[in-house]
Amino acid sequence: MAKEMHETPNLDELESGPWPSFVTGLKRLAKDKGYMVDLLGQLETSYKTRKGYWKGGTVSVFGYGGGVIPRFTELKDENGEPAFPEAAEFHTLRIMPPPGMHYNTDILRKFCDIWERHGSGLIALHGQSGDIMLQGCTTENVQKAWDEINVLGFDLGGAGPAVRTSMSCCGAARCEQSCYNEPEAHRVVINNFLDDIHRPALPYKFKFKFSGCPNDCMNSIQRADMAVIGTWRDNMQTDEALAKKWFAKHGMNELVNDVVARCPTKAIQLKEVKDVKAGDSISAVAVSDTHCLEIDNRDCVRCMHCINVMTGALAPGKDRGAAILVGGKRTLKIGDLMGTLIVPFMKLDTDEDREKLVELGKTMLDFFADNALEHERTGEMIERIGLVAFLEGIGLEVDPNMVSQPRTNPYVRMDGWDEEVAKINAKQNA
Amino acid sequence: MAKEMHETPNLDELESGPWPSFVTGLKRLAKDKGYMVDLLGQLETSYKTRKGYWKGGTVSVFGYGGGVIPRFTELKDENGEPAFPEAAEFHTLRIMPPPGMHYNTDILRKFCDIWERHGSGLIALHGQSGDIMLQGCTTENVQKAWDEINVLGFDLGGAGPAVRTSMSCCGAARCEQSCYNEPEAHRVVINNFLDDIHRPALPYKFKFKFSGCPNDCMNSIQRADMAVIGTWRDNMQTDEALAKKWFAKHGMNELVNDVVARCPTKAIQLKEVKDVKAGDSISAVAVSDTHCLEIDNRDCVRCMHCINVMTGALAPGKDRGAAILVGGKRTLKIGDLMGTLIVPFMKLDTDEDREKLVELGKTMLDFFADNALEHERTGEMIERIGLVAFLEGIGLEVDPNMVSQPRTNPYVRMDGWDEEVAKINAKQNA
Amino acid sequence: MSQAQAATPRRPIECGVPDAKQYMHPTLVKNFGNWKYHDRPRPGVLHHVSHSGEEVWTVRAGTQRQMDVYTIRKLCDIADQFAEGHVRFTIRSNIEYIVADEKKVAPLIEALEKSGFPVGGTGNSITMVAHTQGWLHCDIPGTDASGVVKSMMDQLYEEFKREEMPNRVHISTSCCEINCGGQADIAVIIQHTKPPVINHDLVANVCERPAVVARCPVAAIRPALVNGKPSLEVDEKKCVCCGACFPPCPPMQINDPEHSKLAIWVGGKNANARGKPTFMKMVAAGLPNNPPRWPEVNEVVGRILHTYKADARPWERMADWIERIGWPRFFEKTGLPFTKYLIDDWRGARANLNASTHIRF
Amino acid sequence: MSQAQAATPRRPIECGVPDAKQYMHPTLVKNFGNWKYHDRPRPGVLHHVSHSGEEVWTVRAGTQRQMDVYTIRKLCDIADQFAEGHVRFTIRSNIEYIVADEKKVAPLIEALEKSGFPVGGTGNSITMVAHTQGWLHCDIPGTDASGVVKSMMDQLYEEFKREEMPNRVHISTSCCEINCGGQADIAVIIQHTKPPVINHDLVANVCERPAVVARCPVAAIRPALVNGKPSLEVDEKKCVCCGACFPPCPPMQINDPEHSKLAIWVGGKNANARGKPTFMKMVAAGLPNNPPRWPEVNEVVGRILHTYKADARPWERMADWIERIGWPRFFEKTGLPFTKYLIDDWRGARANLNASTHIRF
Ligand code: SRM
Ligand code: SRM
Ligand code: SRM
Ligand code: SRM
Ligand code: SF4
Ligand code: SF4
Ligand code: SF4
Ligand code: SF4
Ligand code: SF4
Ligand code: SF4
Ligand code: SF4
Ligand code: SF4
Repeated sequence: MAKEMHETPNLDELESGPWPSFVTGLKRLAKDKGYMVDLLGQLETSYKTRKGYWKGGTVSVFGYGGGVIPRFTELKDENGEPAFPEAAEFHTLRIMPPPGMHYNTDILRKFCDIWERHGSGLIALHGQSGDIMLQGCTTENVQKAWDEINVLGFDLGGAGPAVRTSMSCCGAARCEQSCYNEPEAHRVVINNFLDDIHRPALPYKFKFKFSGCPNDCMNSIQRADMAVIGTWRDNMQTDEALAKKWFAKHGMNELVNDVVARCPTKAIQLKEVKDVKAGDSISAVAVSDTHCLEIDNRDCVRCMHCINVMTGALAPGKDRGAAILVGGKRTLKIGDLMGTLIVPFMKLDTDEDREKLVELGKTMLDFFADNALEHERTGEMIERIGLVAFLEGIGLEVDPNMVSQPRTNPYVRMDGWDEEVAKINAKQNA
Repeated sequence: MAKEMHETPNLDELESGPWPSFVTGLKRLAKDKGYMVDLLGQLETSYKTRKGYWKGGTVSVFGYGGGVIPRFTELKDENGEPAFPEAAEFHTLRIMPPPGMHYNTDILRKFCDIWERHGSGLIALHGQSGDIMLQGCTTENVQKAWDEINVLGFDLGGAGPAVRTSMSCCGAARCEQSCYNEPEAHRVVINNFLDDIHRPALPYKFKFKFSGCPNDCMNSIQRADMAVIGTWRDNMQTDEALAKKWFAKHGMNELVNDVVARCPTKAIQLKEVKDVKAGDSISAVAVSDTHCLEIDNRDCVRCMHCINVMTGALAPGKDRGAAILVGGKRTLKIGDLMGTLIVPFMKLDTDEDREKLVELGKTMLDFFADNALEHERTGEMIERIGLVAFLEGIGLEVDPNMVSQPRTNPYVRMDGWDEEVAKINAKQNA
Repeated sequence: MSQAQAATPRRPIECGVPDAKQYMHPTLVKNFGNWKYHDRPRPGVLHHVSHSGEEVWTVRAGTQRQMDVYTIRKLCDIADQFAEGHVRFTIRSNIEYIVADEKKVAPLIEALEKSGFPVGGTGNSITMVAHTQGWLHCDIPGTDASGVVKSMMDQLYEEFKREEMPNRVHISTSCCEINCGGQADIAVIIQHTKPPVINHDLVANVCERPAVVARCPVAAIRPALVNGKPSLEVDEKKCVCCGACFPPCPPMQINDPEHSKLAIWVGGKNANARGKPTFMKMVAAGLPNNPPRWPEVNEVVGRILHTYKADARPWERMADWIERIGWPRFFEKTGLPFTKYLIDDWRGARANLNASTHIRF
Repeated sequence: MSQAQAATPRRPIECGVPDAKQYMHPTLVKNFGNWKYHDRPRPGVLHHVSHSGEEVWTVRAGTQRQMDVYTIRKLCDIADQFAEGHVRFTIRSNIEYIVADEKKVAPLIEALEKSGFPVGGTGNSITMVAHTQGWLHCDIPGTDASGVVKSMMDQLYEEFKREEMPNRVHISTSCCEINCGGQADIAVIIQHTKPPVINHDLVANVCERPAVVARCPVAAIRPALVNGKPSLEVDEKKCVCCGACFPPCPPMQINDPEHSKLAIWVGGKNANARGKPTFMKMVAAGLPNNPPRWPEVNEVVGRILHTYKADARPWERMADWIERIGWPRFFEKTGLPFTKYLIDDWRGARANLNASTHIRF
């Protein structure tokens, strides 16, 4: 019962070339679905006119306020009727993925079957926020598809002024750099904010992201309102066998130019074995019978570089946990923001540790809900009110790790200096 | 005819200790001058009450609008009469120094004699803007002192919304790093703006400063609206004899840690003599029979560090001149500003070269006079209107050396992109 | 709110994020948190060794992200036949097969490549481009996303399969200035060059006017009466054509087939490795929005990558490389024109100006 | 304008800046622009060698800057007797004697020191403090300058005469927040902590109200009628106590014996050597304005210098050192409290926050 295809000379061009073609995929779906024949018709029109033709609207599932991205066509003929009527509605369901985006084939096939039945058959793995995006569904079918997906144990993600779907890196599951249990932290945190995900009522969106170490494979520093990034407090670990193996393969030039010279703080030095320092803050490992790497961990800022290059030979310490940064976002209104460090370190080993993380998130979100302007992200809010006001609002103490440098201007009202100093001294003596 | 001294227990404390004491100097003057007895009286009062007692006013010399800083006492007794009547007026004459602040004893003695006759006998060498500050004079005597000083060949400096007195470093007179004729550039530029110095009519002050190299011994980058800082375009010069002498004294560790490792761009490398690269942009010098320093001048940013450490062994190139930065200032209103690079290089060898510098200064000052708000410095004006608008206003082409990085936000109106590209291409092909 | 409802609506089970362990490869579960080191036996393959001595091999392959169910089922078939039935996806829509037996690696690679999925994207390769919606689905796009990415990855195909770049290369594309694709070593983003064209008849019905006014970063929008109806007016001199007013007010049409251009940005870096994370910088603009293959964009991207590949030292990301050679040299080597538009004049612009005599000649 | 006039006023000769060569030491004139290198045979002495082979020795000595004519004449006597009749002054009010004959160096030094002028201030010493006016002459000072400097240099006397610091140390002091003393490795500056107290009776006569309103960096001042007279009002919640309103409007008394405190700043650097120039950062505040010797200020300055001397590597200026060890360690090692006031919240504050996971433990 194949519907006749529209001409798609532009899209056809995208079937050539070696990279997997989404057009070929769309055409394959169109073989069985008139819906997708018309979708191709509208997309080809966009390629011709260089215009988009979707508009939003309101579609949701029973019981939730968000999670569906509604799309209605604006490509109309002279009578105001959709030019490609079968594809007049093309909604997306955002489904939260498992942490680390692990699947077995069984569950993936189930998704395919449901989406073939009720939707377009087009699935994006994944959206930039991490959602399984089931793309292309009529208003009528949204609830049907959702009902079947929900019972698989999956839930809708965020959209609108809500807590959003989150991502965590592969981390502890397969990565030696992992500094905490990312999937568990991810799941516990997000599952404590389901109401804020499903019933959008915040000033604007709020994103959590989870990276297991400062390599930040989740780009969390720039794309999360609250970024949880693994790090460690004690000395780096070393493994002499792996260090020697690395050196044997790469040699002195690479050791000097690619490792030692690239340390941002010169914390890592090449030493002759006989000259190596001992001390509480020193990690040292021989790379040959004569030479040694010596790291002064007090100077190390945990950038990861040397560990990346010499994986296993150098490794994060044992006292692991995470740093928290707040306020990352893209460009709207004031320009891109990186997250700002507000917690240099917290342990994330136990359920209680994770409970503290959830509490911090809650405090932050409450403050955000009460203090942000409409359509203002956390980063913009902090920019407006100042970091100190934010810290006071959520009850955190200041720490010099929070700044790249102290203020360079005198424009501050500081009647309370003595009082602050007294507080600090009292705490130090306590 | 010594007037009786007031009690000065606070100031007396400042006579002890090894550093030369200004109090001892003031007391010495007070031996002959009641004027200074009373000055000490007022100053001691300030030390007691921790309050200042001078207010401004208007005092000037015939024909000029600025250059005198008037001071009238506000320390009055119960009848509203000055508490220290002889020192009720304590004006300062700002006199422009010779470039580099060179003097012979003859001229210094003449200054002393004049100031002993007409003023307090207190001279500051020098003010932070470079003036010889003749401090302490009555309204009546200002013109008298000035008449005698002027005929020595010295002129009043700037005050108020005017071009200000300038400073240039020792430079070519005694420094091997000098990249242009600082005293001459200083003199020619300033002497072309005498009207703007003597008759304050600008939106606010405007300072020129002249440093012979990027060491910037005149702090010009942060303290001048227009900073003229020497630099060079070609390859660094080297001297093997001095290089070997340095190495013999300091050894390999210092060479590596103090020179090579501190180069901000890694432009300088330690090489074995046999491995040294040849090439248009390479400067190389042996430090021993086996080892060599190799500098890739294309990567060198002329920071001066290696040259400072190994003076003579390494030296600026031969194609010398100056870079121009604009907009440095202290903190008022928007916070401290560093100057921004607007001319990466200009020759300053000949009178015509210096004429171009004067022209640039004039164009800049005209633009400033026309566009700055009242009490707005060049740096603030540029902050307000944008660097590009300023460059267009004074007719300079953009250059990537002007930025530490291109914009990181999309908030710019760029209809004219194609036109700009066409202009650049046309110029390159011309 | 029109609810897509079944006859008796079902209350949702608010189950949230599922436990990942149920889907994870069993060797990963067993060695969870216990990995020791990894290496890369060949491009596209990671080899992780556990403190327990167990090992896994991960084979990474590229996908088109926006996949039809047939493609997904084929990927599943391959997993079932050659790879123990488990997969995971990366943040860049690459698929990863994890196997506990080295002997499975070669046949798995063969099966993937035969089915058209290139194996690569690891280490210092050019991995898959981060991907947004575009004309296929978004309500505000100025261009397509899937199409740009397809044409780009066709061109970069060999670099995906090799590890020959100085360090990993992360690219993103975005179909409007919002840039859901994010900071990257190279980003391709729409840059509008004309103010929005307002359909005044619709504003009153469709737009919450105060919200729209508040959305403009340069305060160029003010409420106005047009033909007697409440509408909005744009001060075209102030407008920076960012399109921020368009999502909350679709009658403020910002997209234009001709004047919505593409800009190229370089040097974004989110990792903390070596220097701190850096924002990307605009280096080229005015490129035509030219479907279906955007050759002008691809030419510039290719040129930048080529220069980077030839000139950067090992481990230098795009940002590190440019920091070493300096911006004047970057523009010289890539042959890109440095126009006045690239000089920052936004808030905090000062920090991007050269406040020093550090100059490259 | 009250002109200080003679009977028949003389028109000024607008001669401008004099030619320096008439005052320069002849060997400098002869070798102008032809110097080859220099070294420092001992602290306080520079030895410059010309390409021509000629040499000069420069002996540098400290002065009190604000000098009485007797002091200047004594310095001249020494020049005439031991040093060929020429001197120059440095930007830091040190005096320099230039001699073309090495044999003159020792007697010259002896004569200077005997007369109370310490020889030093070169190379990696602590040189003279940059100096402003204070109570002696300025109309807006919160403290004195000459006095602070005298007490400071008494304490740093030995360091002036030695070259034992990691690199040169430049200090400045300033008697109000305007800070005519400028950026420095260490700066001591007044920091007011209470809003101005307004004498409303005087405002109308003395102050141009719009100009004063415009001067406030936080827009805390508004025109007001007080007791029926035009005056000004300060929103004390907004006011950051900077004192910028005081010079144009002296009835807005900002100085307060008790509440005008002293703050300490570190890490300013104007030279382009190594890294780009840097601004100084506030690290301590709330220090009492305690004449005649400001012991609390001297204690903190001494502590910072002591830590720097013990901990920094050769050629590290204050800013370079802190960049290496990091701010957390700076506060730890100096024992200074890091209070919330040190976290920037002014324009562009974002650039001063830690946008990374680079953390020191
Ligand atoms: C679908 C997705 C792109 C994709 O193809 O992957 C997407 C699509 C849209 N984004 Fe996004 N964003 C998507 C991830 C992001 C990200 C990346 C991330 O989450 O890591 C960002 C940058 C990070 C951030 O949050 O700042 C992002 C920054 C934005 C912004 C700008 C926010 C800002 O403060 O600057 C907007 C505009 C807004 O919210 O008003 C936006 C708005 C939108 C809207 C809702 C357009 C609109 O305002 O009408 C798009 C709906 C498209 C559609 O039809 O589905 N999208 N958006 C991504 C979500 C998929 C998912 O759920 O997994
Ligand atoms: C005398 C001197 C300090 C000293 O003891 O050496 C000085 C003293 C004054 N300065 Fe200054 N400044 C002096 C060099 C500087 C410098 C240093 C420089 O020129 O390199 C600066 C920093 C650089 C700059 O220009 O920004 C400086 C930045 C200021 C400012 C702040 C300007 C700003 O934009 O932030 C003011 C306030 C103003 O102009 O309104 C100021 C204002 C003043 C006033 C006029 C106070 C006032 O507004 O009433 C002081 C007069 C004091 C007096 O009684 O003589 N003074 N002032 C220096 C001039 C001596 C000379 O002529 O040689
Ligand atoms: C699978 C993935 C995480 C995930 O759960 O999805 C991942 C996995 C690994 N990353 Fe990553 N990174 C992944 C996205 C990222 C991202 C985000 C992105 O791609 O948008 C970043 C930050 C990008 C940025 O800075 O803008 C990222 C920055 C790093 C770095 C730091 C690179 C640097 O030097 O700047 C390393 C360290 C390294 O390369 O050795 C790293 C290292 C690794 C290691 C080697 C960690 C390990 O020991 O297992 C993993 C193998 C990578 C490989 O390709 O060789 N990963 N990694 C992501 C694969 C994306 C892809 O398909 O291409
Ligand atoms: C005499 C003087 C210039 C003048 O005409 O007045 C001068 C003269 C020299 N300076 Fe300077 N500098 C002088 C003030 C400065 C200043 C400004 C200041 O003191 O406020 C600076 C910028 C300060 C800053 O960065 O904030 C300055 C930054 C330098 C540097 C860069 C230091 C660095 O590593 O950051 C050098 C290079 C060096 O030390 O080898 C330098 C080097 C030199 C040399 C070695 C140049 C030469 O080859 O002759 C001169 C001998 C200096 C010595 O003490 O050993 N000079 N020098 C000034 C002496 C001031 C004093 O009495 O102590
Ligand atoms: S962020 Fe760190 S822990 Fe997570 S996958 Fe990347 S390298 Fe591994
Ligand atoms: S992890 Fe530490 S030691 Fe290693 S390169 Fe980074 S800062 Fe240096
Ligand atoms: S600025 Fe340069 S040329 Fe001038 S005195 Fe200093 S080091 Fe010499
Ligand atoms: S002058 Fe050039 S080569 Fe020497 S340290 Fe500075 S940047 Fe490096
Ligand atoms: S980048 Fe813009 S057009 Fe593309 S998906 Fe995001 S919001 Fe839509
Ligand atoms: S396009 Fe941007 S700048 Fe122009 S009116 Fe709309 S929001 Fe304002
Ligand atoms: S710092 Fe302030 S008080 Fe001191 S001289 Fe300058 S303007 Fe006057
Ligand atoms: S002290 Fe500063 S902030 Fe306060 S009113 Fe005066 S100018 Fe404004």
